Amino acid sequence: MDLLTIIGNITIVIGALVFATAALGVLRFPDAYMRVSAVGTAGGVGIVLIVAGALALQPSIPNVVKVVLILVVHLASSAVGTMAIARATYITRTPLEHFEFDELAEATPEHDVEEEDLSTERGAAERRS
Amino acid sequence: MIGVDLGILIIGVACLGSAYRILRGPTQADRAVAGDLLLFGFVGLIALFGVRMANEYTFDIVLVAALVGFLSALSLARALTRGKR
Amino acid sequence: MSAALLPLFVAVPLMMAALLVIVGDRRVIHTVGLLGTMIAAVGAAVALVIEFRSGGAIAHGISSWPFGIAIPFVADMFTALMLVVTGLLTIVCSWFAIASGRAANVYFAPLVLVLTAGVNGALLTADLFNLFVFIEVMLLPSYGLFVLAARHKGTLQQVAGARLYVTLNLLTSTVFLIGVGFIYGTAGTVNLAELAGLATTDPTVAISGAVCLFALAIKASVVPVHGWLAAAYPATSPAITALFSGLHTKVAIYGIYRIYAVVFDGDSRWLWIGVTLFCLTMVIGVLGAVGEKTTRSILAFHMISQIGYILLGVALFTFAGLTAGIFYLLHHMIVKASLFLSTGAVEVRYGTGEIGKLSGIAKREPVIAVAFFIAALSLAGLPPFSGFVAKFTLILASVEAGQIAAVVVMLLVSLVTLLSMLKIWNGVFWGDSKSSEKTSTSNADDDAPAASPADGDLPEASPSGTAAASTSGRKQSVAEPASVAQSSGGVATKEAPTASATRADPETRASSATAVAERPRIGMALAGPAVFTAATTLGLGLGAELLLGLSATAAEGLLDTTAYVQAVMGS
Amino acid sequence: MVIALLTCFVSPLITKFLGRNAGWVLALPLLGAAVLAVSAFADAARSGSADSSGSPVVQQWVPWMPTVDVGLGLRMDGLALVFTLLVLVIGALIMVYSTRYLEPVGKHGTFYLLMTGFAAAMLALVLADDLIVLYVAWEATTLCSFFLIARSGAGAREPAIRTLLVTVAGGLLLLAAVTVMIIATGTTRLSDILVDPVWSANGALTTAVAVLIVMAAFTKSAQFPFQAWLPDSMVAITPVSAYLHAAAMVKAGIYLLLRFSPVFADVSVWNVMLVTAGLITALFGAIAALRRYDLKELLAYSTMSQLGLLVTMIGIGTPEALKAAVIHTIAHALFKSALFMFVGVIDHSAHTRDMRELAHMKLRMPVTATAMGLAAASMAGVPLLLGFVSKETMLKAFLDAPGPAWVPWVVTAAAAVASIFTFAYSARLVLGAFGGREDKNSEESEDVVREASPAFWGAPVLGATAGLVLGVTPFLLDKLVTVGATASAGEEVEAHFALWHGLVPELFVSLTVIAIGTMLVLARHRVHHAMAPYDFPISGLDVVDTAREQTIRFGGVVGGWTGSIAPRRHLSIPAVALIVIAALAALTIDDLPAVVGEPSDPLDWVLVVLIACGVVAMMQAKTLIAAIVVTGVVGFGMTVWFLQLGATDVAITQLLVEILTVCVMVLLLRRLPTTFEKTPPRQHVIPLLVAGGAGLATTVGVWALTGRREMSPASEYFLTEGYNETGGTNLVNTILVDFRALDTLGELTVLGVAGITIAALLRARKPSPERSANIQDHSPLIDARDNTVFVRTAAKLMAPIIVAGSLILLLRGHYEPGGGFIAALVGGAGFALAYLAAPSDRSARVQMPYLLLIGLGVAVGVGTGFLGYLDGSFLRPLHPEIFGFQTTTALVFDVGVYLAVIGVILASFNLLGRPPKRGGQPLAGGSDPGAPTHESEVSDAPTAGEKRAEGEPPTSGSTSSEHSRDHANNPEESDEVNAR
Amino acid sequence: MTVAITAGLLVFGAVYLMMKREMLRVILGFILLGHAGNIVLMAAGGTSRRDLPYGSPENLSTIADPLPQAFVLTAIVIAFSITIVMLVLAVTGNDDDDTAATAQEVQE
Amino acid sequence: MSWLTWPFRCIGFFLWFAKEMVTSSAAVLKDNLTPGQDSTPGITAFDSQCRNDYEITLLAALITLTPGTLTLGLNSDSRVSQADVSGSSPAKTGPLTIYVHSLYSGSADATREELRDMETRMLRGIRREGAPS
Ligand code: NA
Ligand code: NA
Repeated sequence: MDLLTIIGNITIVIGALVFATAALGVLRFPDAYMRVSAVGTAGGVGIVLIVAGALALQPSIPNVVKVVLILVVHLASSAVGTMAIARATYITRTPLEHFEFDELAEATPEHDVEEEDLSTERGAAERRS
Repeated sequence: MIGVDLGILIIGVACLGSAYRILRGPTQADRAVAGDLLLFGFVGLIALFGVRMANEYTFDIVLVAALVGFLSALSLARALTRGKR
Repeated sequence: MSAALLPLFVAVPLMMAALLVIVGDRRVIHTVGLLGTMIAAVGAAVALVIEFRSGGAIAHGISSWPFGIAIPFVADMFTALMLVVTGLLTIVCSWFAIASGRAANVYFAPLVLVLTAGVNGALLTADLFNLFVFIEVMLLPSYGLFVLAARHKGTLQQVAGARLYVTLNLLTSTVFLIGVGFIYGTAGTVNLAELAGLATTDPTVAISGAVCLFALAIKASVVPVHGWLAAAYPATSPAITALFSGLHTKVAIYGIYRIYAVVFDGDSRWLWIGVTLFCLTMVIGVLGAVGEKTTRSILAFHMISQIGYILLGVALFTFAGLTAGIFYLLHHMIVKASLFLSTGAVEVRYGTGEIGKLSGIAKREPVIAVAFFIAALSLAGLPPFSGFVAKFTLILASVEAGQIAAVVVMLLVSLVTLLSMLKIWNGVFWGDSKSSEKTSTSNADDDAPAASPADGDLPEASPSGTAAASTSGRKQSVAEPASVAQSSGGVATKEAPTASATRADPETRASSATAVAERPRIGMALAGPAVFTAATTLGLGLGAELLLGLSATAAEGLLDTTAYVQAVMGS
Repeated sequence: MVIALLTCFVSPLITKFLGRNAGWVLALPLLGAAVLAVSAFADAARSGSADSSGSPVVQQWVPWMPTVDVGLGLRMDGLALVFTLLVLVIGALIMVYSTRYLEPVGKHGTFYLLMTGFAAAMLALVLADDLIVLYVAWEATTLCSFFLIARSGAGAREPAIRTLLVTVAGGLLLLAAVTVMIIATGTTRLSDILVDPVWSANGALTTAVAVLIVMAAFTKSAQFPFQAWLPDSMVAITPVSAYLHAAAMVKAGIYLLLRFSPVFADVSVWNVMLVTAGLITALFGAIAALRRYDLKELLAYSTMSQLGLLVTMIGIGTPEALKAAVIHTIAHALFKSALFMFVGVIDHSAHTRDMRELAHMKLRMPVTATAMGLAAASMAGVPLLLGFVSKETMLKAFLDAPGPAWVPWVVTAAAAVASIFTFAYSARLVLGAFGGREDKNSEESEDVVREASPAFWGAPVLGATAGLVLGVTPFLLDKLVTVGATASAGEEVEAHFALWHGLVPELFVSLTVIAIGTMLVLARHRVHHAMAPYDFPISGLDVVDTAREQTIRFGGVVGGWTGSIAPRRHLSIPAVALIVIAALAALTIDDLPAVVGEPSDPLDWVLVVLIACGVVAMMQAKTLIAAIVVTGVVGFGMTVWFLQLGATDVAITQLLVEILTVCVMVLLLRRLPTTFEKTPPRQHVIPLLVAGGAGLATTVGVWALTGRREMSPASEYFLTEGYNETGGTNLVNTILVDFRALDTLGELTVLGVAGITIAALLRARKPSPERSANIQDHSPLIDARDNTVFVRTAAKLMAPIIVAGSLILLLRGHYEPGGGFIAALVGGAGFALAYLAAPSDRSARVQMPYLLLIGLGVAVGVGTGFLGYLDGSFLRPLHPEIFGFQTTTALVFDVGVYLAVIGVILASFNLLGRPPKRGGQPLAGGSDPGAPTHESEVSDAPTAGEKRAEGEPPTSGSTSSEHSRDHANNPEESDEVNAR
Repeated sequence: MTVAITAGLLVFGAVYLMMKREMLRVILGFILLGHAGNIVLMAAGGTSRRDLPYGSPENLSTIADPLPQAFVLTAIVIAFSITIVMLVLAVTGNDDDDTAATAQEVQE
Repeated sequence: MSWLTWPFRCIGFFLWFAKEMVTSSAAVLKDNLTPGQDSTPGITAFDSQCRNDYEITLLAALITLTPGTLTLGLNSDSRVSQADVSGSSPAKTGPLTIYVHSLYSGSADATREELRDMETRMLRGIRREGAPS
């Protein structure tokens, strides 16, 4: 077993573990925003590591080119895709269950905040305190 | 190749976790984000199963899958807002 | 005909469909392209019939790949007859669709042509997977045709029917696909010639083939998987119901005949299943029919019943049985279309097919009435129409095969068939014509002239007769000099619901402001298809020998598949 | 004979010119045919052409359906001659009568057509030498009867239908008999069948056929228990009643019985059934006739009764009885048709035929009264009339009836009772018509009814007179009855009739009958009162009607089993059926071939578990988004499965299809509710059971039916020869574009048509309105233009990769994973990205002429196929060298595939994802306030590019600009134009 | 065996979903059924040989059967076409999909 | 001259970002693997100095890729209004506001500081002319 294979295997396992943390985040974080946050990172990076590790197992010039493309596409797409979901999460009034500060709510016109308050009682309570 | 098999198992378990979140919710956004992660996981699985089978076109598929994963994330976001951009 | 030309039965309609799509919305070109292609196809099919008049088969491996690799197209008498009749039906139904305004859009002609390509391909192919593909090629345009309507005039019922139709057919084809998979899994081939007789020796192939046959049975609407057809078919327009009744179920039946003959070699061990199921199909179908309340749902259930008769032929699997079955199949395609088209013409013009809402049509529309009655009697199996020959030969075959129970069922069912036909006759064609007036303007499907005057693609809706005649989609107004001559008010008043033409019945005048003059409203263009098919059933009854002889030749080809198999092997 | 058959075809023409007087002309060919028939028969008798029993025969045979050995066989023996003359002579009389019966003006074309048609059918029936022709003619008479009854007005419809149902039912029994006889004897030829040895050899068969024939004849001749239709059918006009329901059609059953008498006369079932039913009918009819006020109805019951006697005679089956049957048939035809016609005359003149009303009138109709009296007397069996002769013959036959000693007594007694009643109702008929009544209030209305014109009463008088003439000189009928009875007996029968036979027993019976009959007539009022309460509890009509209604009701129930238009039940039935098939297969197949190789890989289980979770999640999903996401899970799982099974192309395709499906679903999701409906837990049980069974069946099926054979020959060919034959290294792709290009052609057609279909669908019906999400409208994040910037930038980054990738995949498809489908799907993904990245639906850059692309795709595909003919076969790939490069037309084919796929994807995005044209929707946008209002969206302001696109149809090529001209005045079509 | 179980699972889910009332679930059921059909086709070629069918392979005994792959490709695309059609049907006559819709969801 | 150093600046930024990834990953992982939540989640409005779509997208993506931070969306109102005030050209010159969800930064200002640091490094790394003004 050559070095590249070993590196590849190790990278893959690390990537898988990073990915697993994302899954863990999705399972354990208390609100949707935190879950999205976890996915954006670990989902992107974990897969990148796995693909890189896979490249180490099947090294060839064309594959290197393809993997570079994959890295670019995947990092861009996972980040952008996650942001799209994050924004959608917010504008569809998904409650922000935990927060210490919320400058977005401050920037939202009052009457809309009122509406939001109705939908997220807990958020309103925290804001009052 | 133990790493590959291990990777497959880890990702597999992680995917099951995401699946749980998809069903459980509680918000639509939770389902969407878990779905997104799940699809990422499948990109990883494709890569790993591909190298494991010594499929010389593994990365072609992964490239396509990355693109597709992107589209699915965007679609999920669009689904959340019911078409509102 | 050179066997290498057989693919043209598929290629030419497809190409024409593509060209018409490219050409865009020019109705004249569409009409000419559609009918021209269909007539050519029928002509070629007739040539095939002549070629096979003493039996035989021709085959061609597409792209000239070797046997076992190429997808074979093969034709024998059975194929050729089916090609002729399906082609004729398509022409007749297209004619009706054009006359009823249903074809007045950019989609109709291409969809029908693709449907034709699919039907022809399904009839010609000797490769089971390719059969799956062609069934899909038939189905996709059918989904489109099912919902065709004037802009935004599609009804909820139409969509509901389409849902049922699509899902059932998808289920059917997926089951068929799985069956094909099993056949490939067990036999290692999907080529009918290579599969010949395998089901008799290898039980795993037999069960795989049974899955395929079952799928086709769903498609053919055999009891217990029959209900979908009766529910779905009346939901579309009359022209399309007629077209589908002649094509879809019949291709499935063709498939059952062919596969059972070739793959199962007519294995007599399983025939009792067929006899039982098909007798049940006759009974359940006819009972369903007699209980229905609209003309087309009655007719749709009849289709189920008659399918039992048709398939009994293959369940007997004797020379007489197959001959009778094939004759029945061909006769049924025509007579069923005739019934759908005559009641459809009434439905189109009077806006409803509901029994009780219509009456007295016979007095006003004697031509349609006669056409309907001929077809109805033919359906019930009364002489001297083709239905009699079909039923008689089938009963003869059943008696010969000792299936007395089947004979009893057939006799009883034909009595109930008559009963239900009389129900339509009594409910729609007899009686005072006044009650039909009220429904003629409201509650109308888009086919009806009264649907919407704003509808640009309805020929009848045009404000004046002259303007109407000048637009491209209005062939039929020109093509009915008889009715134009009869009507003093010209085309415009003829269709206009508030026309102030003379009213025969004073009571009508008093009761309904929307009443229409008591004179035929169904022009020859719209009545023509029904009359033509009714005449055909009479002709096939009196001149039964022609078709009977051809059916016998076709039956021989099924009884002894050597010619078919040899042709494929040599292709 | 042909003349008579042709008469019906010219009758409408004649009627058109002559109106009701056509009957005069039409009577001539019938009489002529009668003369011809007699002379032909006489010729035959002279020339000695005779059948086995020695009676002369005239015959002809024209093949009709040789395949089933059916020919238009006509054959006239003695029996046929009797009936032929009956049909023709009575027919001629009726035709003449009709000229005055019918209204002077009116449409009588169908009447004469049907009457002559009936005559022809009846003639064909009695002359048929082919069973099929016999049956056809039998049914033809039924149909003529139906129409003739039905055309008598609205009230006649129900009777017509009832009559039709009963007689058709009988016809079907006849058909059954016919087919059995044909199969048993191997011929359709009646004359051969009658002498076939099988009847003596196979008792059971003979009995079965006898029963069928008897039943068929009973329905036609209105015998118990099928008698009810006959009085019911009296709603028809009198000529019809006289001809069909007295003289001719009802005699068809008698003919049939007489015809088959030689075969079945020895079968006890035959005798028992005929005699029993005949006597019951005779008595029932006679008694019922006594209770009727309507003259016509009375005659109908009388007919029924007389037919019962005839059937009894045939049932006795002795030569004497058959002789009686023949002469009574003749006698009955004469007097009964005459009586009907007279009733018609009265009806016409007095405008009623109800005795109770006639009682108040004075009928000054001496000729009618006299002649009618004669006919009635004949019916009553009064001496000097033909009816007396026939009744004497009958009684003689009954007295000599074979079998146990009690038989003659019972039969004769019953016949005598029936005859007594006959006498009574004959008198009642005449007295009812002309007798008036000792009514106290007769001064109330004393309408005087005068005699009708001679042309009107001429025909019936002729009939009545014939009864008298032949009654006085019965020997004139000797020859006719001899040949007739000989034919029906199958042996030589000599008939000698005379007015006076001496003091034979039957004479005493006759006299007794007349005596008691006279007493009954004298005491007729008392008799009538005595019988009044005895109404029959069950009417035959009710039975028919009830049967009909119940059948219809039961039919509704049966239809209701599958009545739903919702797919669920219809879909579950096949699933259950599949389980049954699997179970049957499991029972049938005992040994399976061994499994070849190791079909599983340990890591397959990861996929099994993932897919299991996905499937369960799909079943559990309560929101649409969750369902769609987990559908993606299963789809991706399938992708990995395909990869795992060495199917790279399939995996890529699956992946792309999966995501495009999700994209389309999301387009539609906004029009659907957020969550699925909740079903109570117990409603899950049956679906779970069915689904579980189907799943198990599938697993067992796959396990048993796959993986148990070596590599298939085709597979071996592709692997070894694929590259050599096509030059392609991607063997899957070579199968797609070279070996099985036809499949692919079909597939690309399917795709293209899907695009056309959704266009048609959305044109026919607007999609349901959008439901907006609960959007935080005033959030700083709401601006779509700002917030799509990330996606747009990413899309810009990916666009070159997608375009290049799509092209590379297309070009390399023959060698490496790729090909038209995959390439186009990648391209489609690019369009999806462009769509998703756009700041508004309207500005999404997916507007392309999708229908044109679809059309081009299919055209290119088929066109490549045509190119193949250059090398001798459709779709044969060519390998031309272009600029020194070895190319293949398979690539062109792939381009076709590419175009079609892109077309359908674009169709989806354009039709589903973009708002409909604002200017192009006068109905939707103007008059329909419920239509989706995209304008409300902040960021939806059209861009410069959009304005151009909306203002005018895109001018992509000359075709579309021409369309815009075609539809300049029809803005509704504009989005369809855009599509091209 | 793994393939057989997968097929069974897919059919299980497919039939269950097809018996639901909402068109969308029925469609999802059909998507599963399509997968099942495809996996059956793959199984029909034999799942013991899984190497890629490219070029002119030397050792046939490990190469996957390319024919079912071609079948599946065709079937996938056909199923895709029909799925789109069904999806459109799901939104053009949605009276029976309305049950879960609340009043505010429907844009007036 | 600055474009000569551009590739090195790029790589330098990339390495810095990789380091950031590791450290913040560790924080998230630790929080996830230990019981309870010790996060201080909140949303911060961050006025970006990015000048074009590419820069803003990259910045947003990097924020999202960094464990613990997530870009929620973008608002250009202040930009537009500024352009409106000037009344001349529609060119957008004012700051774009990015809304960032952060988990472990403690406060909005702390988040802003971290983001500003990252943005500066990023712009220095990717702009050919060097650091932002
Ligand atoms: Na069908
Ligand atoms: Na992050």
